[in-house]
Amino acid sequence: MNEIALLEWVRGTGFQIATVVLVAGVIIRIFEILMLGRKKNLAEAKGSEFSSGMRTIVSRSVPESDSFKRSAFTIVAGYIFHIGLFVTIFLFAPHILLISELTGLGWPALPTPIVDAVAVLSIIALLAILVHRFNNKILRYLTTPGDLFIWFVTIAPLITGYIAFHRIGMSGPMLLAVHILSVELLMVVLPFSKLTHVFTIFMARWYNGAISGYRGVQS
Amino acid sequence: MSASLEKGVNALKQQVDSSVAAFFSSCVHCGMCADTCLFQTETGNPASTPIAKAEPLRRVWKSEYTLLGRIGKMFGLSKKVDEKLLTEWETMVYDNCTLCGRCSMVCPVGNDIALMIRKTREGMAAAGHAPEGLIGATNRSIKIGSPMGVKLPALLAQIRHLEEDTGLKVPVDVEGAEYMLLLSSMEIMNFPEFMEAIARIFDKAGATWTISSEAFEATNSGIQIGVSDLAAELVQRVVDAAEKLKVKTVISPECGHAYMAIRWDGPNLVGKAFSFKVRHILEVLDTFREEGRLKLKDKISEKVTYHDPCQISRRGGVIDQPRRLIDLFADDFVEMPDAGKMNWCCGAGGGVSSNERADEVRLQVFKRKKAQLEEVQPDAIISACSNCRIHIEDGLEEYGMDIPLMSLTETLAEHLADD
Amino acid sequence: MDQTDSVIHFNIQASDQLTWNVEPLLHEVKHALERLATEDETSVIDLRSIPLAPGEEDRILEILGLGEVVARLNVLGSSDVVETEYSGVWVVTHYNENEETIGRFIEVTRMPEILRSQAEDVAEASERLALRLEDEQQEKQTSNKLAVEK
Amino acid sequence: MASHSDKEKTLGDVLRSHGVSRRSFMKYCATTASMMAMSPAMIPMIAEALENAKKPSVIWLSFQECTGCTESLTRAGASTVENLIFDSISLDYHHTLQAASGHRAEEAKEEAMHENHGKYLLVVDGSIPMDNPGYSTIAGISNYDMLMEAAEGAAAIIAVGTCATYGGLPKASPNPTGAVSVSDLIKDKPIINVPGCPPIPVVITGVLTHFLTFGALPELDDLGRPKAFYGQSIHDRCYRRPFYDKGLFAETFDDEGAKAGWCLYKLGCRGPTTYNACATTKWNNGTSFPIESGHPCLGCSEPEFWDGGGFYKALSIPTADVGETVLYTAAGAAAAGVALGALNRATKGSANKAHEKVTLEDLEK
Repeated sequence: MNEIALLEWVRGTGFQIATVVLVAGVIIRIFEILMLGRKKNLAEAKGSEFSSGMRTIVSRSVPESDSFKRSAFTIVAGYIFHIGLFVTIFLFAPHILLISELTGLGWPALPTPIVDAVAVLSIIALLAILVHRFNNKILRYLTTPGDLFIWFVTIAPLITGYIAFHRIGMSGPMLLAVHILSVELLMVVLPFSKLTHVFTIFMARWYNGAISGYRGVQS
Repeated sequence: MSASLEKGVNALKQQVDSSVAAFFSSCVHCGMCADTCLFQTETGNPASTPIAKAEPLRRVWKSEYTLLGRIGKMFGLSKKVDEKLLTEWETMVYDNCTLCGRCSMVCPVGNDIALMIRKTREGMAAAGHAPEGLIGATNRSIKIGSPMGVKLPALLAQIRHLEEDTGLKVPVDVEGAEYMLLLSSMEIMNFPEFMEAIARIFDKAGATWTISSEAFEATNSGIQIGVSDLAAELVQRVVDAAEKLKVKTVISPECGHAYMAIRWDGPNLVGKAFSFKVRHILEVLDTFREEGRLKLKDKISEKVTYHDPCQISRRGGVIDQPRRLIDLFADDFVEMPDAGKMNWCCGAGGGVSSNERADEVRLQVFKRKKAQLEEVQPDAIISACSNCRIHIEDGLEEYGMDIPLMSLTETLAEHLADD
Repeated sequence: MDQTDSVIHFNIQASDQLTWNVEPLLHEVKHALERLATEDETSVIDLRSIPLAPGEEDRILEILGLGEVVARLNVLGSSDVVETEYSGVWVVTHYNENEETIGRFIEVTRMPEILRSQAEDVAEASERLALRLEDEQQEKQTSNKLAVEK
Repeated sequence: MASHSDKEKTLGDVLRSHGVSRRSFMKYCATTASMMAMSPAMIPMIAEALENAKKPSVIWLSFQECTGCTESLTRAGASTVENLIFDSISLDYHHTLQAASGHRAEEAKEEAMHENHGKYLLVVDGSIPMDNPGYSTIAGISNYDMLMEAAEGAAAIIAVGTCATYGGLPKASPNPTGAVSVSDLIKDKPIINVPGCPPIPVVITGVLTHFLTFGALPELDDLGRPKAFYGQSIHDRCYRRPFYDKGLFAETFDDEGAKAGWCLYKLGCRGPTTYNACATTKWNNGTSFPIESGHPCLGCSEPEFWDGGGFYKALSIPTADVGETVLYTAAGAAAAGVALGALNRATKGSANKAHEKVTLEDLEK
């Protein structure tokens, strides 16, 4: 297979497979989780489940001050790479083209040099996170081989995207093919790994807020 | 698989619901929960990381309730819950967690980790992996009616003493009273002043109240050990008594988990909404204050601080009431850092105080409270949980500190206006 | 460039620096000129090897300007060899038979090589001239002969 | 066509006898070096090598093609020297260009092949049909047979145009003739691929010049293309690249961005994945190249460019039409999700059923 054929495969069949797995996986996981259901709370309510849940979905993005002091690195590095992923995925012109082609939705892109700088920052943040994971006693204890795999799956599109944009090391089609392939890997892995937090975070935060809010405490 | 292990795994299967599934699906192993847990910050033990404590429940969720886990199980690849795991995890789940729920407030993906550990205990207990101390307490609760083995005659004796000493009346089994008071065994045996305080305040406020001779115990060891069946049995006793006496409101006394047990878990355990209300004593007192039925004669000048019992404030929703009440009698009130819903646990809740095996670690983690107290330098500490109170006194003694501890209700009673 | 007129020009002004290659290139010329002055080292820059936007090449030529020497060569179509305002900086432009540009170089030298008479051509020219003179002589002899015969 | 008396002379001799001056020759060397992206410092070396090179023999075979490649070459407006070297001196057989026809033409080919066995260059344009040899024949000989015969004695083969290099249009889906490229068939000869539809003409003469200058094939990339011409992508050499870097794109062919000459990425430009010299060599004698004329690069010199999705779809857009797939997937997944959810409920239901009241005895184990 020459590199153009590989590029055509990842833009065609490969993308199709990845999309199918992603869409199917996300839907299956959502049913799998939500259909388990939750018992109705029979205690007299002191607050609203729904609105507290919705509030927590937002408020949990702002770290509580004591834990910010204690987990500053995790929070700052985490924020950088999450914002970085958002910017590089959703505000880079070629990506918006892809999204608008698939969904019909489009929005203005950020200037490319900004996206580029953000990508570099994200890569640095993710590398630092990996180092931190190995150096921190607690994280070493928690870390599974799966975590390292997911770290790789997350940083790969950033790195391949960066070198594809700057055209380092490989031919254009190969760079693009490898980049798209790395994204397809991410798409396939997402629904079946801890990356599910991309969508289950909304459920988890809502439940947290609802459970707490029912008792009159905004979590 | 032994019969008891099977029972434990089955109990874990029962505990998984959509919230648990969403929580486990979302965990990214960021480790932030560790930084919020005093059992981790004060011991440095990575195994004390809150989310790691729910590992048995996670394994059951993964292999029973996820597509990938099901496939893995088919090929024998899933991680199993076995005796070894439960033995290893027992000390983490019971000795090194007070279910304080601080982690649940911080987890960036929103996992209610305390709930997950609470659910894990259901499986541990059913599999026979609960600590001796808690088993004993549960045994006494079910068989005698109190975890400390306090029987009705002992209570009646205390009431008699009280009535003789003060001339106040403590109503027992009065049908149609507005309030039915529950008491923790500690309050009966160690802090009888509490009952006296109630009698004074309710007398002044003109509220009718009673104690049931059939269900006076507020604590619920079934909740702490994690056996819903037994917890339900204990709750049912209170429900029966309250219905029999036709009271409007059941009062949970100054005890954290007792409030959680009867206020929030109770109806769900017995599977029926209550026909009466449940209120914490601080909520009742705050209502009296609001209605002008609680008048004080003087204020104290000492610098006081308030220790939030986790199950009453963070997990129970009673946060502002104690502060409003303290304002009635204290001029110099200072908050500890992270007060309110982010308060640090004393280190002995969630059954830890009943578990002798955890004596060492609970004193070790008290260092957090100690540090907070050192920062604030109060002349006195006010709290609203007998369990916190006993443990803090223990801790202060251990670390050679001398700060008096006061019950909020009792302090209010001491400063009641005479009119 | 003659034929740029036929190219769609969009809205680009000659001063728009699209590729940012104009200035670095002129700096390169400056350094080459310094080397020529101090070490007598010559340099050639192929303008085709550098991506330039429409108008940028004109901009470069405009800055270099027109100097003292303008030569037109008639070789396989024509070629222009022009010394710029800056002595030692030459612009050599090759055209094909249709007067279309097929190459443009900036040469930093005292004399572009192509302007010199080439050894081979000189050798061939002297042969050719000798032959020509022989022819002339022969012709003269022949006509003399004829005159004598007359 | 080359006259036989030229055969033993050096190229320098031949050129001089055609009245080409040294200056002309130097001009040719300079422009050739420029086109081959060689450093101007190499011009004297090229000149000397060419001067002393032996006259080459070139045989050109055309198979399933449109003659566009030949058109491109003959319209090249190349210098006289170029024409002399390629057309007049070297080309022994080219059935479109040669004067001879019929048997005479075939004889000329046979003769050239025989006399220069092992030394001639074979140029091929067009793809070779493999489904049925009758799809394309010359003088009754199938393309395949003719190629194999001519290739046998060739020093090297230059596959010209996208058809000869990658199969091109004839090979585009559904490939009705079973078309294949030269390199699909020949494995034991050096092959230089000069893809493009059509290829840039000077690349052909450039390769020839290189072969004569250095006595060897130029350096090739992994698709067999001369790196001198195909070493950099259109994108990397494009004068509109700064707009790409800044994120300034034409959205349509007639918007302000298009008029301002912004990057054509969004209009489907294949520049980033296309390796060719258009951006520097340019077309129509250096007039411009497609992007300069406001049209995105089609990627005509890359494999399978006909089947690589719409020309006007940006590179980041998948070629697969996933819209419908997603719809079916979502429906299927919803059904599977409901089934799995029901399975989960059943698991939990049976756990609830299996539940035996936990007693004090259980705690003691």
